[in-house]
Amino acid sequence: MLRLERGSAPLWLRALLPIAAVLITFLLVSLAIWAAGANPLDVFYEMLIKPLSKRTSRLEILVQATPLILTGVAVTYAFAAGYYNIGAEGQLYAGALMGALVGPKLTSVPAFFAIIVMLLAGFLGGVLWALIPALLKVRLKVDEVVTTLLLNSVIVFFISALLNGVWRDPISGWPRSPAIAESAQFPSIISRSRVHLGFILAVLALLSLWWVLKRTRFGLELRASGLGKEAARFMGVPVAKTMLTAALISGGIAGLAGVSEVAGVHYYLIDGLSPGYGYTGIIVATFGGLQALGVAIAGLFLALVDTGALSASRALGIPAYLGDIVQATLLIVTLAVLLLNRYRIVRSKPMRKAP
Amino acid sequence: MDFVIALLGATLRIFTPILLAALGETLIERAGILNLGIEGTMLLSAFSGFVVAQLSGSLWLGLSAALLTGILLCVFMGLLSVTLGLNQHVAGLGITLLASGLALFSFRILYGGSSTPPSLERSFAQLALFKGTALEPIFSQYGITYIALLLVPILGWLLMHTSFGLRLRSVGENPEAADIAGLNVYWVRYQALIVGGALMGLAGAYLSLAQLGAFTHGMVNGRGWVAIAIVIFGNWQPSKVFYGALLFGFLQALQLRLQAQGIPLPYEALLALPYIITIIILALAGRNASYPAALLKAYRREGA
Amino acid sequence: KVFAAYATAIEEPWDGVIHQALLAAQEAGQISYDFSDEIGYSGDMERILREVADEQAPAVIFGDAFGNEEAVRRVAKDYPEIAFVFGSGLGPSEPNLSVFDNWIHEPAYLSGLLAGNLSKSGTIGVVAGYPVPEVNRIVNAFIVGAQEANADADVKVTFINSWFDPAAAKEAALAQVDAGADVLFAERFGVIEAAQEKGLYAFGSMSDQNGLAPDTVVTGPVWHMEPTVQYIIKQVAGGTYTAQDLKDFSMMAKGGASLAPLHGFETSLSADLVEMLQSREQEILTGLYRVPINEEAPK
Amino acid sequence: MPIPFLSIKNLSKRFGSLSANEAISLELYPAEVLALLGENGAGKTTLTKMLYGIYQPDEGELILAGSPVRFRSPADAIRHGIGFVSQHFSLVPSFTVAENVVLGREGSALLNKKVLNDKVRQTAEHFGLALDPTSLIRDLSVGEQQRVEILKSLYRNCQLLILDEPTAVLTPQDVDKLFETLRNLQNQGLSVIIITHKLEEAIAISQRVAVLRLGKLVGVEQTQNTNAKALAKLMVGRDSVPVTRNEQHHQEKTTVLAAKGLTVKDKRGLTTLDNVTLELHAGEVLGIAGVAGNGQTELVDILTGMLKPEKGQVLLAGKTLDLGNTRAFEVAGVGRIPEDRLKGVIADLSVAENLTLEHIPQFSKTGHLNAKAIRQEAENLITTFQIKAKPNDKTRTLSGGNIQKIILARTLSKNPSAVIAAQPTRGLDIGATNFVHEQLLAQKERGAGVLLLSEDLDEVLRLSDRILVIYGGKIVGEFMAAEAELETLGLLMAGSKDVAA
Ligand SMILES: Nc1ncnc2c1ncn2[C@@H]1O[C@H](COP(=O)(O)OP(=O)(O)OP(=O)(O)O)[C@@H](O)[C@H]1O
Ligand SMILES: Nc1ncnc2c1ncn2[C@@H]1O[C@H](COP(=O)(O)OP(=O)(O)OP(=O)(O)O)[C@@H](O)[C@H]1O
Ligand SMILES: [Mg+2]
Ligand SMILES: [Mg+2]
Repeated sequence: MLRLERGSAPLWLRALLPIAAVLITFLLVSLAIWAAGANPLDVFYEMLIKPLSKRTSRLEILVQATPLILTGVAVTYAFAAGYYNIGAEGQLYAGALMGALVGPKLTSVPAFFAIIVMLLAGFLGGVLWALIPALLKVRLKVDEVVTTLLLNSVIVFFISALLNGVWRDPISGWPRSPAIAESAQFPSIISRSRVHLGFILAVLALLSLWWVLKRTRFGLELRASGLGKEAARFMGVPVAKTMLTAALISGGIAGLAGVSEVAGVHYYLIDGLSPGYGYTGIIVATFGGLQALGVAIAGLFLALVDTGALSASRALGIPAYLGDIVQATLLIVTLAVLLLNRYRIVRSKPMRKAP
Repeated sequence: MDFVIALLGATLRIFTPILLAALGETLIERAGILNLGIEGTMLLSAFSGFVVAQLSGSLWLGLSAALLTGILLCVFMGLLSVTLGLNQHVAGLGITLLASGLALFSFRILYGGSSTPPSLERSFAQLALFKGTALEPIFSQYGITYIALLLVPILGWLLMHTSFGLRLRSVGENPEAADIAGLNVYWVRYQALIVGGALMGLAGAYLSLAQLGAFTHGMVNGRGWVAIAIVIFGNWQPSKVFYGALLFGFLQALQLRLQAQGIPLPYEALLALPYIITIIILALAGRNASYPAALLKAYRREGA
Repeated sequence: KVFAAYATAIEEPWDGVIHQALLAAQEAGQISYDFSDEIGYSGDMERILREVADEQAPAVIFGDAFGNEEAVRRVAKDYPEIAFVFGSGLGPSEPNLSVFDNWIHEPAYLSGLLAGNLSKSGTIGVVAGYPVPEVNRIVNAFIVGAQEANADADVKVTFINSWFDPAAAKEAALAQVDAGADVLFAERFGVIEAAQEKGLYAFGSMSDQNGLAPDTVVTGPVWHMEPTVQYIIKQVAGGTYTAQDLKDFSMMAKGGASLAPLHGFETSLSADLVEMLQSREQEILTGLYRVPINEEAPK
Repeated sequence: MPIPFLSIKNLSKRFGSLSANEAISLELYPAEVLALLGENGAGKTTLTKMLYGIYQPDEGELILAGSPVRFRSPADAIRHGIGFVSQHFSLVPSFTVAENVVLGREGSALLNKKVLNDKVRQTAEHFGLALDPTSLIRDLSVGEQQRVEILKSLYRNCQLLILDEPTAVLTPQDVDKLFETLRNLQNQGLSVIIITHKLEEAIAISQRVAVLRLGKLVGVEQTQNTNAKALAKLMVGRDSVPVTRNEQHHQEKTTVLAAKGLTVKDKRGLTTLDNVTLELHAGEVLGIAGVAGNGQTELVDILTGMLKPEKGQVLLAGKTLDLGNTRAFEVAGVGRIPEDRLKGVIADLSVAENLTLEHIPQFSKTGHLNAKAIRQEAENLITTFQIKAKPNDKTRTLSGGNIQKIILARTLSKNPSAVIAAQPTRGLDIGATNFVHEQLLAQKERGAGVLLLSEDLDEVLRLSDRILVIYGGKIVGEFMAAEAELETLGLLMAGSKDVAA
């Protein structure tokens, strides 16, 4: 008889699990596709294969992956430290807001410095917005899940008030902030594409994540705090400080995601700048197993799903909401399948009755 | 005076779905589960209620479908968080994403993107109490509002004065003790999810079957997140949750009514107020906030 | 071959009107039509447009550029052989980006005229989404009409600050009713339900919404994209397409805007009123009367 | 021979490779008290948890009143008349006594508080348990909470009551009260299984004694036919309990670690540690003897840097330490072995990481980890301390003994001047225990001061040069180990006041 037992799953199984999650997800999603009157295989082809077959779409995946990787990295920093930052969305907006505040004023600044100022502004915005719940958590033990979630709504209201109030574009009347200076715009890094500096930022964020978690003392202390607070403290880790720092880094990187959308894609701040990148970041981080390589893969994969779902919906006439369904199913299935990570399969004798 | 009376009537209309959702969430959280799936649950319930009511021509069937949808989604939450023991935040967010996606996906398939929202021939009618008195404008509400109001003391009583409530609270405070006492912790948690899910379904039904008799995008528009804030605001007690929902409904109603009077307002500030108040309350209560002790913790019998 | 790219869901009335017109053209066998909706404002618009331009090379791409203005203009510049026809608050761009908008202020004015006559209390309620120019000019025209009918008319305007939240819209309308309004103009969904509940007259917007509540919805400004679509099809087929402002094709004179049919209200309204309305309509159609355009936020 | 109430047949339970219970067969009769004896880790708790449906046996069966039964959950066991009071109470602190007692057995859907309180009060009175049904659990003393636990089982009409180490946390008076209650229950026809480490207690209360060793049942005796010595022999599998005392008296009196006036209050404001002052000398093992729950945990927490006391200070070689700062303690040279070894390692980090995290500044001069040095260190320690693991293994996969070795290795290899060893051998088998003892004695030889806190009095006697007795949060006695009399120690540990120390 085969039986599951606690312990670590063997490596081959751990490697296979994400793939299994993807397969199961597609099996489940096929039901929805079939209900929409399309052939699931066609849909998966349009969604996952076709976008990879052309240069433009491949590069577009990188554009889409930029905010996803950044928020994924942001969430990973926090989650790995045992700080459940659900507020990457709000921190992203905070970064975008700072970018939009500073950006228009940089007209006479050389591009190099202007961009650095933008990055600092975005990072700072995210840090500031992350500071409130992080301090509440560390000082007063207020649950961060709830406060970060609530603060997401607060900043969206705040930005909406700005956009519909003092910032309303006087020419088009559309609610948007003044455009940032040209020198503050992120340059495109691949010719004839929209891939902008933000993508390099995302890659750097990934490298920082890998390096910090795997190679630095702070990273080890961060993981220790996340995996066992009390034991970490026993071993001399300054848990509260580590967690606070992780929360702020997380906020800062989410802020970078925001400023990168402002400076790399739109050049101004709008309502609905983010279709929930901060929340998708949670999916990216979870699906990526809170590791740099995993986050990279998850970010690219979800970007593929995002872009592919729109393309598939266009090509085959299925509602674009398919993308949401795929992402949600993938998240849930991944979580469930990853449970197996903690088990190993053992052969055991069947239950014997006493003589 | 008329302004105040009408304002209170509007407050009740606005607060009903939020109160119902928050009461459902209260029950579920008291049993130890944070259900962030509430926003999606409300939307899919509103949708399924609407579709069934339209296809069958029966509002009551629609209502049942909405309740059932709420229940099923919460049971699904239970499958993920109680049975499989997955991280509750992520499972809840996943359910919101999934349920919203399913609602809008099916809406498109069934109604083909019609640009006037499909609506029902007839939706639930209002029931006026205190007819002919000054209070009539306050108490001209849909039946579901009265149910919601009644549910406040009923749930308070249920939690504190019935064996169901005792058991429910015990699995939220110390599931191990409940297990040792011979309770089936999982089943008690599922019961909380079922009742809570029904309330969330009812909240969705209120929107599509009573208040509007129609379905469109943006039906729920963040009311689920508000409900979660209100549960904390209300310190996990139905009576205080009631006040929280009332405050929110009041601010929202006030905002719309003052606009109608031509008084310009920073409406965003009023809308953000409940969130900010909740955070302040949390900060003040700090570690004394009476979180159910086992909130967010999946129960596993050791060594089993 | 025609493609359309919508930032919002096609259930949203603005994009819905374009979608319906293109569907009709497809049904009539004039075009083959594909679309993408819910594209949002987060940078997907540019990608979708480029993908479509590269892969399908449609003759025309319709869409709305609100919130995606720069993206649309950038792509249009890169694909001069495709006709880009977009809803926009700004002007056309050479060589190939034409703009249109819902210039339904004329029927909105007519609706206001009727509303002002129908209101006994002299108070009229308007519930709208956001105070953006597209919305403002409709609301302002409605107010002009209402105040022409009744110089003392008090028109209350509420913005719900959301494109979709029917429950809030309904509540806003009820607030206006309590503030004395007895006729409502429903720029957003949810208002008609309030009017119906209170037994008041309401005016729909964007499409003929009488079907939602036949005894309640008197009429309302309706936008027709068909003239625009037909004009573009002809131009493109004839190879004469140029970038232009297609404003006129969304106005009453060219059939791009109209007052929704009265659906039997002709009989219940006073004959004088109906006659006055028709003559004013005629004046607009013949250019004798110009409805003022005011895009400032009302009040 | 009366008919057994419950027959245990060939019950086995494995945890991974470890056989916690092996083919245990035992009969339980009505109206008897059976004592279950065995060293730490012998499998006593495991056996009783199977009887209560918390663990599922891997093999074997239970026969109740002649027919086989399976308990898939505590609910099944309760239904069949089994009651269980675990060592760690499972009560809801925010509920009243009555609510805890009736939970799951409310009788009706509606809770009539008055009726239930009366019912609970009656049951309590009937069995002679003094309790107020309306008080909140969180306001009760440990002894009272235990009574609530017993009442819970009695309220469910249990026929067999299992108590896992009920006396470990009780004052002598409370133990007397408990035994009185148990006799009373026995007279009413109940069977009782009581787990204890104390032979005298077993002899005092039971009719029969069952002894477990290394998961096997090694003997069942009529209590009247046996004595403490024979039982001890059965338990450890040796002829006599060799309390080989430490003969070497250390001479020097250099104080390495001094604690002054340590005072701690718990959440309820009760003093759990009361003005404790002690000095640890170089080259000695100072044992702290006491029944669990008398302030040891607080003392250890302060001395390991985990807890900041209300009052008092800790000095190492004359210098005050920053209280509540674990890093400061480690840096100053306090070697720390935590009470619960799972609070000393992080199960999901690798062995190498757990071996170095405590000294991480040494392995990262610039903030960048020196991976080579870490690996080197890990390999060295693994060899020196005979840890059965590879540096990259997840610590979760190690056995208890090997986890304990990780902790020893990383602290002792740094030659600390003082070692705080709390429960260093709890749950370890004999081999591992000996290894730990050798290591601690080696530290002493080296000249370090070793503070040993253990619930195992034998261990304290065997290793210590000097012994302090802690009771009620106070140091109540001091002895040179060689001169300490077991009886006096026992009395002091039990809080008896008529002993001149
Ligand atoms: N859940 C578990 N998983 C793995 N091993 C376990 C588990 N519970 C107990 N063990 C192991 O089984 C063995 C027997 O443990 P048990 O708790 O039954 O001993 P005990 O006789 O009650 O000891 P003590 O006197 O310390 O309470 C020990 O080696 C213990 O480490
Ligand atoms: N709480 C637990 N949860 C899961 N597995 C456990 C637990 N405790 C022990 N194990 C596993 O059970 C096995 C036996 O554990 P145990 O600590 O009793 O080892 P042991 O054989 O007594 O070794 P040692 O002599 O080193 O203590 C180990 O492989 C360990 O991984
Ligand atoms: Mg035990
Ligand atoms: Mg062991």
